[in-house]
Amino acid sequence: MKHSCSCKTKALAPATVLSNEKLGPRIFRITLQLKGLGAKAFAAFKPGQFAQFEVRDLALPAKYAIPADLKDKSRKNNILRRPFSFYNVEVVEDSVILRALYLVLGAGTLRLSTTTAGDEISLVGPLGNGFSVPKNKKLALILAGGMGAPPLQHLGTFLAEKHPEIRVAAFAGARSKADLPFNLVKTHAETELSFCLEEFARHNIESHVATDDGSVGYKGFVTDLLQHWLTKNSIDPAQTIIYTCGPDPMLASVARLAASLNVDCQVSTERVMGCGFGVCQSCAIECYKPGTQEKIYKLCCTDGPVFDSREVAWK
Amino acid sequence: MKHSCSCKTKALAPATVLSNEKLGPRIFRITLQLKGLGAKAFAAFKPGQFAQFEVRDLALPAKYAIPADLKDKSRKNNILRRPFSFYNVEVVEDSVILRALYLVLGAGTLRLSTTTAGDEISLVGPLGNGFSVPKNKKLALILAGGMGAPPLQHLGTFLAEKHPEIRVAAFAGARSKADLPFNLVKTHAETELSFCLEEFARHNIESHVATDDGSVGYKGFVTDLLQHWLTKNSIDPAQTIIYTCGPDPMLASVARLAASLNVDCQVSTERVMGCGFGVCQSCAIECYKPGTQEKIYKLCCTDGPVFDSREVAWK
Amino acid sequence: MKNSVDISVNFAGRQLQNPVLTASGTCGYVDELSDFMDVNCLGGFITKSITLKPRLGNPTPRIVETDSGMLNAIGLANIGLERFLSEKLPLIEKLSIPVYVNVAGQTLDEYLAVTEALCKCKALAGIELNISCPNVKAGGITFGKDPAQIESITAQVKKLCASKTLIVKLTPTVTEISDSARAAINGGADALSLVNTFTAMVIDIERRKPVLANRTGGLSGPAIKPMAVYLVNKVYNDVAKQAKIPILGLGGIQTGSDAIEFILAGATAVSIGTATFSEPNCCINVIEGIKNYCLRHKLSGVEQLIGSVE
Amino acid sequence: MKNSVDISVNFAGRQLQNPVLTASGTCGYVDELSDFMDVNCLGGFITKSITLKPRLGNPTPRIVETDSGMLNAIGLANIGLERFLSEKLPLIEKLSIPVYVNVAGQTLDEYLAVTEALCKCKALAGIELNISCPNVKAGGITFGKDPAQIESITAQVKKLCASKTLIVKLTPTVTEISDSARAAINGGADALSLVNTFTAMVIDIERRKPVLANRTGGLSGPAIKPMAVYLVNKVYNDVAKQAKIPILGLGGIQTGSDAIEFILAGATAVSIGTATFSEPNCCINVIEGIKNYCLRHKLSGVEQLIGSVE
Ligand SMILES: Cc1cc2nc3c(=O)[nH]c(=O)nc-3n(C[C@H](O)[C@H](O)[C@H](O)COP(=O)(O)OP(=O)(O)OC[C@H]3O[C@@H](n4cnc5c(N)ncnc54)[C@H](O)[C@@H]3O)c2cc1C
Ligand SMILES: Cc1cc2nc3c(=O)[nH]c(=O)nc-3n(C[C@H](O)[C@H](O)[C@H](O)COP(=O)(O)OP(=O)(O)OC[C@H]3O[C@@H](n4cnc5c(N)ncnc54)[C@H](O)[C@@H]3O)c2cc1C
Ligand SMILES: Cc1cc2nc3c(=O)[nH]c(=O)nc-3n(C[C@H](O)[C@H](O)[C@H](O)COP(=O)(O)O)c2cc1C
Ligand SMILES: Cc1cc2nc3c(=O)[nH]c(=O)nc-3n(C[C@H](O)[C@H](O)[C@H](O)COP(=O)(O)O)c2cc1C
Ligand code: FES
Ligand code: FES
Repeated sequence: MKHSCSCKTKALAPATVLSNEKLGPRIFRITLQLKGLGAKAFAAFKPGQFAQFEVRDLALPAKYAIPADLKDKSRKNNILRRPFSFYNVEVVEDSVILRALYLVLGAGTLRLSTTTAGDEISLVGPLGNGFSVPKNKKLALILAGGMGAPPLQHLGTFLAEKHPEIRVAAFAGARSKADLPFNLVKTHAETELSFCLEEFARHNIESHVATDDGSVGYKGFVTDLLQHWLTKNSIDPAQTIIYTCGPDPMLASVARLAASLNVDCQVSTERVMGCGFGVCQSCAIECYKPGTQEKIYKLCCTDGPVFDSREVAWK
Repeated sequence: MKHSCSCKTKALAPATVLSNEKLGPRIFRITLQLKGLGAKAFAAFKPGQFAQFEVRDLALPAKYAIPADLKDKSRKNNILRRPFSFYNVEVVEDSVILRALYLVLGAGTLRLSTTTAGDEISLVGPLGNGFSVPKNKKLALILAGGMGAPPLQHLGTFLAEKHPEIRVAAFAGARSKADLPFNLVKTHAETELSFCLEEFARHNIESHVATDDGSVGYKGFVTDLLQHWLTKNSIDPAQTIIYTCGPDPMLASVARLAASLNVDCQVSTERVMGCGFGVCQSCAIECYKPGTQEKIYKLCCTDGPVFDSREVAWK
Repeated sequence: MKNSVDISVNFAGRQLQNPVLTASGTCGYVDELSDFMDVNCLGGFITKSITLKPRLGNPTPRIVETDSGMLNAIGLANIGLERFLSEKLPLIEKLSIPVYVNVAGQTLDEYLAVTEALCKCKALAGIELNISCPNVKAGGITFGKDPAQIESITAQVKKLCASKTLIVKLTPTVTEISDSARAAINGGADALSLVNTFTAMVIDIERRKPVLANRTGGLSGPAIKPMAVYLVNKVYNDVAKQAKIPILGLGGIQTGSDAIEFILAGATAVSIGTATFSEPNCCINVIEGIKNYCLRHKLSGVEQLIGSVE
Repeated sequence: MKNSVDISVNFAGRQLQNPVLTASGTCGYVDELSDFMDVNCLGGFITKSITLKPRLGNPTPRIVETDSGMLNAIGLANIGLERFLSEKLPLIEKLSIPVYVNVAGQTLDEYLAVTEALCKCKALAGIELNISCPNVKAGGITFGKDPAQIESITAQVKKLCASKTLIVKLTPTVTEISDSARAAINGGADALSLVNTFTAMVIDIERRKPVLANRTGGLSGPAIKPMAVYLVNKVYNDVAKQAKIPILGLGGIQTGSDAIEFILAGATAVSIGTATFSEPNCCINVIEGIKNYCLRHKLSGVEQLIGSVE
């Protein structure tokens, strides 16, 4: 809850859309470019941080192109920004290139989905704390659930580049193959886990896939997949850390698993956000007062979105 | 005020943008295509009728591209449609092509200005009564003021094609050359009126230009230009009709001139419109009860937008 | 999945084929929207306000768009009782759906005179008493802000239309809407309609004058929906549920989802106002949307939804 | 054209360098927005509501977006008086602009205790009395709906802060806001702030539950602006002008034009709330917008505009 830093680390800046592609029925990938002050601020963007996108002035898709279940939702005139993570942030000369994946869920993301190269979107960021890498870790286990993937992909790249001393293994779960926001690559291993993720493989990070319906990879939850992996790999709890992002129930079960393994665990959470920078108090997240069982609220946007899994009072 | 016709003459239909070009600093030309039911209804579109455009779901221009004086206005989330006339309506096979000119004045027209080929815009129309051609007319004098031009251009084409018995002369006025929504063509006549309008010339309609600042054509009001023309051309009042569209003060002065000449005159009016089809009562226009000096309100959208100039109680 | 469902509702003793009606002042007298929809497909029709004498209404501008809403100060422009009876009633007689005439006035006597005349018309299902119009100098909302006056005018009107449904339309701009509702019910209202518009103002900063010739107007449209839903839910819980008096909910409804929101909050039926201006067939789309919701949720009808928000 | 203009205003005896302040609960305690703007450029700062003890606030979800607006039911989450004094006051002391602390409470005693403590702080210009929060079970709005209670609480608070500016923040959800205003003025208010949020509700139709954990919330943002402008104008004309009590106008302001609209309606200064969430430097843009308007209209300042709508 400390807000005493007076140096300007955040920017309100226009970004130019370089591309916005439809990857699946409701999944899009957007690439943005920042220059000037925006580039300056976002150059320091850390994995797990996020930005607030202005969507209010963007067009909706044509009526016939709006999925039936979103038609009524699409009638809302938005005023608030929408928070998104990035799976890749790259400094290219004097500009910063941001890459995000997003799921179309309502009016805001429908609006975002109509932008095309050359359009301008106003961003506020970088926001939030981001993941941190505690000293003396030798193994990082990354668990991504559904659209929790982007910040963890960013983290994977970051660890591969900046922390070669850390071995990384990634586990991605989704409802089914179509919901997996990664490129699947067939591996040579002839097991039920014979797919890995191109995004991690690229950095020589081993990766594994689980789907609820078994349409690809392990059939079951990503936590079960991790436990399966643990039967074959021995870890030193003190030198291991789990990073995870996904729906709350998954985070809670990863937190329980981490606690049972006595392994550090950082969870990246999501809450409905009015501002993203600590002034509206909308994104409260129930936590324990350090060292007690007393419940307090922290702010997902400024205290988080990344928390130590022991801090959060899971439902 | 009769609404007893139960045949469906109006449609609520999506139109496809074929093109949307910037002609001047704030003037755009948009071309739309209707198919199916929309085409069916608009095939009967008469000069002077209009359509209601849905603008709420369209994008605003990027912030830097919004003129300073419209920045604050652009923050409004629209819900109402916006009324526009067409300068050309063409049936092409099973589709109808509509061509409009519009001035960017606020949030709605800013939104319209961002549409590009392939976009969809919802239209309601044809609305209003349109101009009519009384029997036994031999001369039609068309007076266009500023953005009142489009319906009169449409009328000019209509008269040339459907009423060869009527001689037409067109007079267009604007604040200055840049505000004139027509293509100027140099004529051979070496007078101060040495420009005519390509849109009318194309149909062998003589045309004349006036600007308040004299930047092109006659320096002064378009009514003065007409009076100037009348000094050189003799007319038979009973066989003459004036058609006009433009700002209210201009319409009032044309109405006075017509009355003094004892010539029939149809004025196309504009009012802020909530619906466009007679249910909201927002577009009231003060008129005289036929044959009396008693004032009543008529509706611009259904009783008009075209009125006999004697009906309207000018301010 | 089944593809049809019965969404009829019992509204003050009358079965409506669906819970969607027009809102007064936004859909004309009867057939103005027939180019865009078949009026006989509606749950019911509520006419523009009728006064004893024709009213020209206020000078223009009479409306101004606001963020996700609009102000109107039409000033009850209408053709008056006499022309309504001679010109509109014959058209109403041809309709198969219940029609409620919205009644307004400047004095109690005017309300009573209009009610008396209308209640003689067999073709009418009832009247909607407008004691909540913010845009006229006398009458209208002045009756609707004080519970004692609400009760008294309702009782006197009800005496004259005992055989017809009396809907009382309340203004939302009071400290305690449940007091207004209770007063109307005590006076004999068969149903409540809420809400009318919220008084508001837009200033033209260049001319330094109010945009509307009437200075102020009533705010309607999506902007007011969350307030209207709250007020419907409050009146339902505080008063209407126990008194078994149905609520006609309105304020910013654009979609089937919006209508369901009002029904969950406690409305038995809903009215579509401002949305008709941009989408003249909105009522029909809302009816379809309600049906789809029921099918998707495997409901046998909408009545079980009324007031069922937890 | 000149390119600078003095837009300072006299607000309850204190000269503000410009008429733009933050709105309580939307801009933090003091420096949270300093990444986006220089707080010392504002006309003044109004803090988040402070209560005697820290408050966790309501369970989540606490906000939901609506058409051109949002509901909040934060429930006055705040760090409490003690931490405010120890952690925030030192930062406030470094500011060069007047800071007003918004005070809330569940009981009269709580209001008085917080006021008493704050009024000892030299660095504070005054307090804004929040008797209009719709999102807490006890206190808040319950004091603010009844003129007698408004007058009484204002008088008791004023006794404790005689040397400071007392702004009383009114709720718009009353039948007659001028009665509230009169009561506050009779109680000794030095300024009025209007409006707080409008009570409202959004229902999640899939879960058939209110979206907000608190069921209802307060509507803010552009959706409410025309109602807020009306209420400011009404209070100005009915009460404030004659009593020479300045109004702090707020509700949906996003632009310089919006601020001018409130000033023309009768506000001496304005606050920016919800707009800060999407545009964290909104206050600065509004200040620029006001300056540009004055330059364009060749005005020597803004004070001549106050209440000057025809
Ligand atoms: C820190 C952070 C990072 C995020 N990163 C990404 C990302 O990289 N990619 C991505 O696709 N999405 C991400 N999200 C979620 C994204 O912000 C929401 O999907 C988006 O705001 C929905 O906007 P909408 O207007 O389309 O839908 P709305 O109409 O606002 O909501 C549609 C549905 O989504 C739910 N929803 C809305 N906001 C959130 C939220 N913040 N968290 C969870 N559910 C929500 C609503 O309850 C509703 O059911 C992130 C959220 C946070 C807080
Ligand atoms: C029957 C009819 C036909 C029209 N045809 C055309 C046309 O062919 N081309 C064209 O450019 N415009 C035409 N207009 C005007 C056009 O509808 C408005 O310019 C448009 O609605 C402005 O929308 P906006 O949201 O951009 O501006 P707003 O923010 O709504 O308004 C901006 C400014 O324009 C003024 N204004 C708004 N609506 C009208 C109106 N209906 N009449 C006059 N002034 C208005 C406002 O008072 C304000 O000062 C027509 C209007 C009518 C009634
Ligand atoms: C242009 C207009 C005219 C209206 N006229 C009337 C009227 O004559 N009588 C009445 O009771 N309500 C009238 N209303 C109020 C509506 O019936 C309705 O209560 C209100 O607009 C809220 O619903 P909405 O948001 O769906 O429009 C009018 C509303 C508008 C916008
Ligand atoms: C998230 C949020 C929190 C608020 N908290 C407070 C508060 O603590 N005290 C208070 O007096 N008003 C509070 N308000 C009300 C605002 O100060 C303001 O009166 C209202 O939002 C209308 O202004 P706006 O439309 O500019 O936001 C809050 C508003 C919002 C949106
Ligand atoms: S989103 Fe506003 S405080 Fe976190
Ligand atoms: S615009 Fe609605 S009646 Fe004319």
